[in-house]
Amino acid sequence: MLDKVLFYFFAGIAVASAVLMVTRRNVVHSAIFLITALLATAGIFLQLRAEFLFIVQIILYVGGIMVLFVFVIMLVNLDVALQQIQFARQKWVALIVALALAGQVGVMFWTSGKMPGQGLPVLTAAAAEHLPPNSEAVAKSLFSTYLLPFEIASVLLLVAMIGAVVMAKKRT
Amino acid sequence: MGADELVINMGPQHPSTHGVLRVKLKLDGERVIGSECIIGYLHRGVEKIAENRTYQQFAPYVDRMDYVAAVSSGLGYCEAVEKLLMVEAPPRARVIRTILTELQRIASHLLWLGTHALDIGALTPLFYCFREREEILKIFEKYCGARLTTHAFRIGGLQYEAYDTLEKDVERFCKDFESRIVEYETLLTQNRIWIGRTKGVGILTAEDAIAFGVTGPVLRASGVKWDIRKAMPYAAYDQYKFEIPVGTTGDTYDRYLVRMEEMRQSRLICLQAIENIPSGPILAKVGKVLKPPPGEVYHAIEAPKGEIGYYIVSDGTVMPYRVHIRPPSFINLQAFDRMVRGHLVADVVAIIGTIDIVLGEVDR
Amino acid sequence: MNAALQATLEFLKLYWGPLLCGVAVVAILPLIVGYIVLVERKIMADMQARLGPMRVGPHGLLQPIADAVKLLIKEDIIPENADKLVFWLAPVLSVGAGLLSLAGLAIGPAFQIAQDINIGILFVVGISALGIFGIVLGGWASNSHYSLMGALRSSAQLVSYETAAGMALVSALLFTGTLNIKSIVEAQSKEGIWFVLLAPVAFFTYLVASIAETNRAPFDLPEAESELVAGYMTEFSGFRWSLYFLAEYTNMIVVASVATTLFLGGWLRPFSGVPWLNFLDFVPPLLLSAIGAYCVLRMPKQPTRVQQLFMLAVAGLCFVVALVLAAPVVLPVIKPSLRAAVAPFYAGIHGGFWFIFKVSLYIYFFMWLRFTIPRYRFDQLMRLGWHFLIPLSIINVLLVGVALIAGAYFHLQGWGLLLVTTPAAVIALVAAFLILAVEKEHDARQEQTAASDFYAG
Amino acid sequence: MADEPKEPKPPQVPTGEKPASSTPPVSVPPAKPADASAPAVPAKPAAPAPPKPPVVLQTPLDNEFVTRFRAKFGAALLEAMEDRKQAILTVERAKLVEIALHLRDEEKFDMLAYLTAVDWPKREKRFDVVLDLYSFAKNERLRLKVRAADTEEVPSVVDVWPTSNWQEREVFDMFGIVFSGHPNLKRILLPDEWQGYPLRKDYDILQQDTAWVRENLGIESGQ
Repeated sequence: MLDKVLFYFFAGIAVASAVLMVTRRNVVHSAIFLITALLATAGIFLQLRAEFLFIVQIILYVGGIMVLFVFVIMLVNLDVALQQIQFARQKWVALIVALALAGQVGVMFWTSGKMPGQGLPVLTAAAAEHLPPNSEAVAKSLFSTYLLPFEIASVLLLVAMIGAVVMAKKRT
Repeated sequence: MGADELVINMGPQHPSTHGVLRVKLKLDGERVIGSECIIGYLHRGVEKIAENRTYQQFAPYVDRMDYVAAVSSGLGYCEAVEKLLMVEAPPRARVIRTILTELQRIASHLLWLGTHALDIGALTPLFYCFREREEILKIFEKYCGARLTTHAFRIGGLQYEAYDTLEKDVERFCKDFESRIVEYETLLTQNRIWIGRTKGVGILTAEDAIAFGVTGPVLRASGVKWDIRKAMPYAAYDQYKFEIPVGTTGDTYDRYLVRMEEMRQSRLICLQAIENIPSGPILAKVGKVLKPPPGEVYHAIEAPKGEIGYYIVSDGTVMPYRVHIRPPSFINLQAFDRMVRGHLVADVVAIIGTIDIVLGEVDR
Repeated sequence: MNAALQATLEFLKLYWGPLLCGVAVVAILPLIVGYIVLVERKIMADMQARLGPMRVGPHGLLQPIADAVKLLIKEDIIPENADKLVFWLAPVLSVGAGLLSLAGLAIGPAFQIAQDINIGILFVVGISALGIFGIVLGGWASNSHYSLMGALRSSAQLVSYETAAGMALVSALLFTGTLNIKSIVEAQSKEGIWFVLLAPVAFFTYLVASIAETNRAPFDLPEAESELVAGYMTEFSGFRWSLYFLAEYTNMIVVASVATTLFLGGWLRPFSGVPWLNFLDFVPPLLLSAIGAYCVLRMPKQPTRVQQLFMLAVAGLCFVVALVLAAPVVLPVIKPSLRAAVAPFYAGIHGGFWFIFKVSLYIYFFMWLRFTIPRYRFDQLMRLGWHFLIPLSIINVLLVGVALIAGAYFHLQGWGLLLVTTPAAVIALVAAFLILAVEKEHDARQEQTAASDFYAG
Repeated sequence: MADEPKEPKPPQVPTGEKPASSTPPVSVPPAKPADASAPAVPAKPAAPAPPKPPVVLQTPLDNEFVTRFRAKFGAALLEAMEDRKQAILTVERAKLVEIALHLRDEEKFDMLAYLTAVDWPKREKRFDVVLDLYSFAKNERLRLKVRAADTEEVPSVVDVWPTSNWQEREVFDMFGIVFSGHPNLKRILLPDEWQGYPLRKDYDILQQDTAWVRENLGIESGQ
């Protein structure tokens, strides 16, 4: 019961703020709604008893990436961005992408054989007592089952970082 | 990012512009690429007032210019008028004038040190400095009843005879003060952050300093060994031994060191002076109505902030025909733009502090 | 309908404790912060050869309340061109993050609001980092250059120092292998040695980084009053401003608590595992009795009757607390059979005392620094973060890891671990000096060229 | 302390002005080598006639320096005087910059102590612009004067001594003297909208006040 209430609460916030994020003219407001969306997602993780994911979501996305986002937004000239008409050229592309996504979701519903109203595939959380401490669980799967993808991702990020630094250095 | 220029208005209400100075800063990020000082918020038309007052009446007005070093401004004015009158203060008056002026120099430097350190973020030296400054102000109060705008001297000598324990008070202060300077220096001189914040900040070369007419500790920190007390001695400075500290690079740290050393030297002068205060009259014969013979003089003394000079033109009446004051703060402040370019916002306050301006004197 | 009611009741049954604690924290914390401010002002006054607040109550003891009243009834000014919504939201965000992160802390084995989360320390660190949005958004919303610069400085500073702080935490966590706050303290109790001794370099890095993260002097650039007037809170007044203030001090409490938990043995008494030092248990009650006695001694010197009574009340409070602290240690001495019965009380009460004591010491250190040294410049601050603290903390993590492996190899336990961690610390220190030397050389080379613009990165 | 001096040595021989206030009344001082002096300024051509001229303190100055100067600039030197041991040269307005450069570079008067003006409304050229120079090498002061009528512009010496920048602005602010070639000649101490030039002798002190009262309160000022 409580789980469901919490889920719909967080999901509602996430969806609403996602919509608000793309419709706001003011970039900083958009950023605030993006933060809200991310936090709501984190809430869903928590509701699923995935507290490690919850905190990682907050530390990395909200505390790290979004701070940089906001930081950069404040440095660029906002007035220019405000005057430009948004979605001018991307309108059709966006529409196609959105349709494709909707199709995917539909297909998923179709294949799982459950249409809305017939019991959505809502993940039910396991009771806390039965779970191993999930930071350990995450660590185990990262460093055993998914070691290779993990390493590849790490190297990729490293390359990106070095590339960014090099590009920034060259300019000055 | 292609940093847009940001214009920041510092002052006239800002915690660290030392009064009502307004600085328009043009910034690129945090770097200063241009500055403009806008002054005059405290202009009281002192020079115009002078033309409508008698010589004696005008004397208290000069105290209101550099109100943290009123004794020095007063001394400059009195001596300038004496020069115009071609009289000389008696030896006793001159020695007492020297003592009080040197105490005033210490007081002014203390105030500078406290506020300068506060600007750079060290909270505590301010209170230590005020503790000692209080002692000096007490001596002033005992001597003439006023602490800040003292009007301690009179044209031709002294307003008041020295009170009985003046020597003892000054001596006690000087004795204590030696260890107190060490106290300030422990907090700052060797401090890594302090050095980082002041070394290499606001460099003013000797050539620039002279070209901008900068005087006082700021000039000496740039390596020019020039002090009016030595170059053109006035009051009783020719009787005492003291040294002129000079800097090498002319950065904020050097100016700090020079002023610290100047306080020590002032202390030495005071100690020498109280040893032998000549007896005799304290006032030369100048008469009640001062009518200096027509002519003009310029007389400058070494105020704590630099050369304060008075250019007085007399037309033979009881009121000066024209008084021009050379305010050290006003002229030193001109070098601000030169010193601040290329530095960060944080350095701006350090540089304003290090020039040691008093807006009452800048704007007059 | 009935089911919903039942669920609500169920919910309340489960969560009434934390809810109550939450309300209590929100209600009491401003008062605590007020008194921390008072203590800070008193300490500052003492260091600066003056008295500090003396007017409201004896020795200014009621000053925080007067301040709070003043702030509450002040005019609430919102600048004309400010972004009203964000302006309203920002201080709340700041303070909310601070308060929420308090939930994860364990003040003694018995006092913890969010009991036993297995990501405890991450929760505290992560949530408290959200407070930065309050600062950044507040600075932006004020629509003032000073505020914006304060906000930019703040976010740049936080992002830089968060890394170093995180690395320092990792070094300590390596010893425990858990993120749970209780387990971390228990690990220190089991080893019989606090991690500050095992990882001194990490403690140092965390200390510096935590000062920077809480925007305290000498890293208080975002609100440097001599440069940016008041930084991000320039345009805030009255109660909104006090919310920022509350957030700043709450953050201080949080970082101090994290440091205490991880490095200083949490609620453990010094040398808790050494039986012959058990007399240390008598220190807390004696200390408080001494304070109470001092208050009684000073009482006759108070000028007015009200102040005398107030002084007496403070003394009484001290004595009561002393009594509470004394009970669990004195009773077993009188009647040994009671030992088992009072044990939980002992752990809770004394644990709480020691925890608060250590946190206070940590905060005192913050204050001490603030009154002693000048402020860094922005570029110097960034250089210290990126060029010194971050490399040092990364090196330290590696070294601690190596030391741990060596320790496991030699089967070292407790104080024995010092055999391997001390060399690690020494090497880390050598590395630190090397970094500094390289920095100095670099400085010498670029003496004249002004520091690079760190916003560009 | 690294920058402590060893000996309290003044830059050069402290000649020129001695203990400042110790000039005995009347004296035609045996001015030092380059101690240019000249008769006083105030009681100039159409001076406001001193009540009863007791002693003439302003004596013509003629020494080595003045001779050299005269040889170089000839007629540009209008007057060389000495007043209470202070050397005062009055020079041609148009040649000011040239003379300033010469004094700075050749005669080592490297610092401009101050720049100001004096108003003599009854004179034909009512303004004296006064520049006081100081030489570190000689430890001497030299006063330079330029006369200007109400409408005449005075060449700016900003390029010679940057310090004159604000001081010329102040003179412009207070006297309305225009300095040609000044990079930024606008009011400095007074607000931009100020009317008149307060330090002129014919400026009424109450002028601003009464005008303000009339404009803002709609009554006549009682002062």
